[in-house]
Amino acid sequence: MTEAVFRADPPDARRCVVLADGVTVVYHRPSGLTHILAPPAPEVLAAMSEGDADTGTLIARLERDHDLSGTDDLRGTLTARLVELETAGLVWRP
Amino acid sequence: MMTDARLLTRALADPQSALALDAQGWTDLIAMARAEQLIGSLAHRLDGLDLPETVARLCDDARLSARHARTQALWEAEMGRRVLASLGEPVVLLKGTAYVAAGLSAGIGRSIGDCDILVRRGALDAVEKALIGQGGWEWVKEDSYDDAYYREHMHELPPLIHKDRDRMIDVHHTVLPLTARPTPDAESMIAESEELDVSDGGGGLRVLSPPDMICHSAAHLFADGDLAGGLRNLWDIDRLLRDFGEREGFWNRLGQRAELHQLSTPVSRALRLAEILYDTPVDGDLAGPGRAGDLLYVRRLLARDGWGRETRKCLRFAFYIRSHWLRMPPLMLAKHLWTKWRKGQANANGPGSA
Amino acid sequence: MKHEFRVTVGPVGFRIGSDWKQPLDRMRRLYQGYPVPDIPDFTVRLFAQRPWRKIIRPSVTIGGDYMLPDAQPMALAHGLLAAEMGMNLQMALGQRRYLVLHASAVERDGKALLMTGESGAGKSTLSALLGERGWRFMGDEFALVDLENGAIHAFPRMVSLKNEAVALFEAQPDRLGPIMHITPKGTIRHLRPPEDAIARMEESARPAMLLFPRFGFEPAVREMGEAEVFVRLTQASTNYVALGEAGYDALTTLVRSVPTRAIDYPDTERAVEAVERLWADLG
Amino acid sequence: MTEESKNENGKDVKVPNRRQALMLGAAAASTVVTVRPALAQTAGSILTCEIPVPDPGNAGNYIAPDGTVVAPGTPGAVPPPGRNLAGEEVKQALRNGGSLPGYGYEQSQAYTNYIRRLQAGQSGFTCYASIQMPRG
Repeated sequence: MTEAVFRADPPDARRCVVLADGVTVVYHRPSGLTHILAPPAPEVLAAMSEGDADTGTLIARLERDHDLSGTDDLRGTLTARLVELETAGLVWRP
Repeated sequence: MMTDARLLTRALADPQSALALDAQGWTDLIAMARAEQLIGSLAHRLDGLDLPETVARLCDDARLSARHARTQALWEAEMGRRVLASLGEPVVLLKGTAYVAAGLSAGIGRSIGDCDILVRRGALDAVEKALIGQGGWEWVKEDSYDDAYYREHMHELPPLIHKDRDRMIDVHHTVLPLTARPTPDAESMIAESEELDVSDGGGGLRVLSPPDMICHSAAHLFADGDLAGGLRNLWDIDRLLRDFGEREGFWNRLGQRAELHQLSTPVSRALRLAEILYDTPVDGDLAGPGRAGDLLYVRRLLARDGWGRETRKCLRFAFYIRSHWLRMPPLMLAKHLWTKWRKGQANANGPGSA
Repeated sequence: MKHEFRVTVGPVGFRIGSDWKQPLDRMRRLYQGYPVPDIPDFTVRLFAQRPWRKIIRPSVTIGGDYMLPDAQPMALAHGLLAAEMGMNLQMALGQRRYLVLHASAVERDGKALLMTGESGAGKSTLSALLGERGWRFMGDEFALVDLENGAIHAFPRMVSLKNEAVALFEAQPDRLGPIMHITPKGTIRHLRPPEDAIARMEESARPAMLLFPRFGFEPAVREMGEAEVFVRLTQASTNYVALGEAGYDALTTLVRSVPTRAIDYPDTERAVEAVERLWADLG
Repeated sequence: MTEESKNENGKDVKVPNRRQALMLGAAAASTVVTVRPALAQTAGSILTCEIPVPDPGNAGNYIAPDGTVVAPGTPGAVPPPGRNLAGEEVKQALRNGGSLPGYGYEQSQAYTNYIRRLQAGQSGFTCYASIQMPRG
């Protein structure tokens, strides 16, 4: 369950605008829905677009580009983000 | 002579004919097309013709709306698929969603409401649990779980609405109410259904076979209320028949399936009406000879004026009574009409003006 | 239908049919001089649900190209309001050419000031007042954002003055419709926009400032984060979701390019002052 | 622009010079909000809706305490309200469990139970659905 693999649409399935207060407004073409994403959801989504990933792979990708040392429960937090993105339809289990 | 929706059916069947309209004619045509939920289909038929400026603009807008409807419908189906995939049950898309998902002409410009899916009766509980448990759907009404009426008499679960997207899904296990007299073989429809092309992760959804699609559409044309939305349903049938009619053995198969589903009469009538109103090429043997009643159906289907209003109230009411006759066993119907008559509430205006 | 009236407001043509003459006569008087469309964008129908309701306690049902089921009929005395609501309904449900914002708008030097907020916030009254004081009135209910270039199109229908605001314009009876008491929206009186607003209704304007006014509070001006503005505008728009990507483009552009403030004010005079001051600073 | 090419400061993140701190926050914190159509609110501000009890097809019949439609005079059932109920008053009654203006407790219970049982396609269903819709 915790090691479920997730998939995201390719980057061109989305339009993203970053607003002045750091929030990203995403237009998701397959659904026609607009989502408002607060960090780290946009970064997670971007990392997921590189290819299917479980939480471990996702952590590796994020650590490559970001300093994650400020978070204790990396796995639990990122799994929660993935489930949230899954509910919104931005990632799914293939 | 009052205008009727012949204006609309003619424009759909032969878009060139609309070019002769004056400003008032266009105004009437647009109001009718909107009222019959055919504006998107009409806009696509008129695309590329030399239209008055306002009409061209309204058609652009209607095509944009239809594109949005298509995106939303496909997305609801996809979200349903993601939740139901693990059940390993066939999930068959119905009506508008099926037409756009299968890339059929009937889907072009079509307005699409709820997402309708057909599953095996034995799978209902699991489907219901998955949609509510993981999918984020919820009953439109709190007490639906105990809603014996739906479960015992209807052909679908009580409606579910998605809590974030505000979109409804109707889960059917047969295609007509259980109290209706024709009893189409839903299990066989599922067995003969066809899997949609598997694109990236899109596998697992199905649509009815071409003959069953016609059967289902015809069943709905005549079983739904007082033929409300009939011109749109019949336009679906026209488009489907044009897509399938040339296929090897299609008409034969349609005849067989209609018989199996106890839908031979509605299917034949649908073919005749489509031919009359939309010039649909149909198989003469299957359509059968015209019947006197056909003209009443035509008059009822065309009962719409240039303001988009329903006309021919008495005829509409007759069809309303008839629709109850079809839906209820005779004893139930007699009871129902008796109560109405006793209360003296029946009036030519009241019901059916949904 | 028995009676018909047509009118073009801004870029949108309407045809209104009615079972009764009275509401349309009132419209004819207030909308005198507005253009008349030969092919309207939308049809509105005012009709009696039952034939006898044309005469006995007549009640007006609002219908048209786009309708809401279960709509509550209105008294014939409120027929003018019913017609206006019917037009609003078509815009809210059917408009796909523009991003429709529930906002009032006024213009000066080719630049538009938009005012939005919950109903009762005073955006309508404020726009009407500014329209008398050197601004061009563009509309009190809907601002139409062009999906191609982001310009604001005017939609100067009758101003719907509510409750206390009715008294502000009593000196100009020629421009006023009948007083309608106890409507679903309280006491309502319609006001014909200023003549220049009607004459120039085809002129669009660049959006230059967006305000969220709030009536009945101590004067205050508050900056707003872009995310808050974005979310509030999606909820102030009747067709944002339906427009898909085009709506997304128009709204994100608007939010990122137009300075926005929330302003509180205790009375309309102070509001006008605050608007002028902000306009001088930001507009 | 896509999120691959820009981060929140508009700078390139694909090949970062130094890794930027990314605070993941708490697991329970919500980071995704979906924009909903504002139609119901708009519709509410434009029109008010109402619910006939019972539906016109059953006019004249009584309402049993559980909300079912029964023959006139059925013991325990109440007569219909005689007017359509406004969406707003129904909403209040459903929310607070109180009575509908102008009707006693038993009548109000029967009517609200009837309304709870409305099915899609029946008169008043859309109105009921719109006042039920949770809005956030």
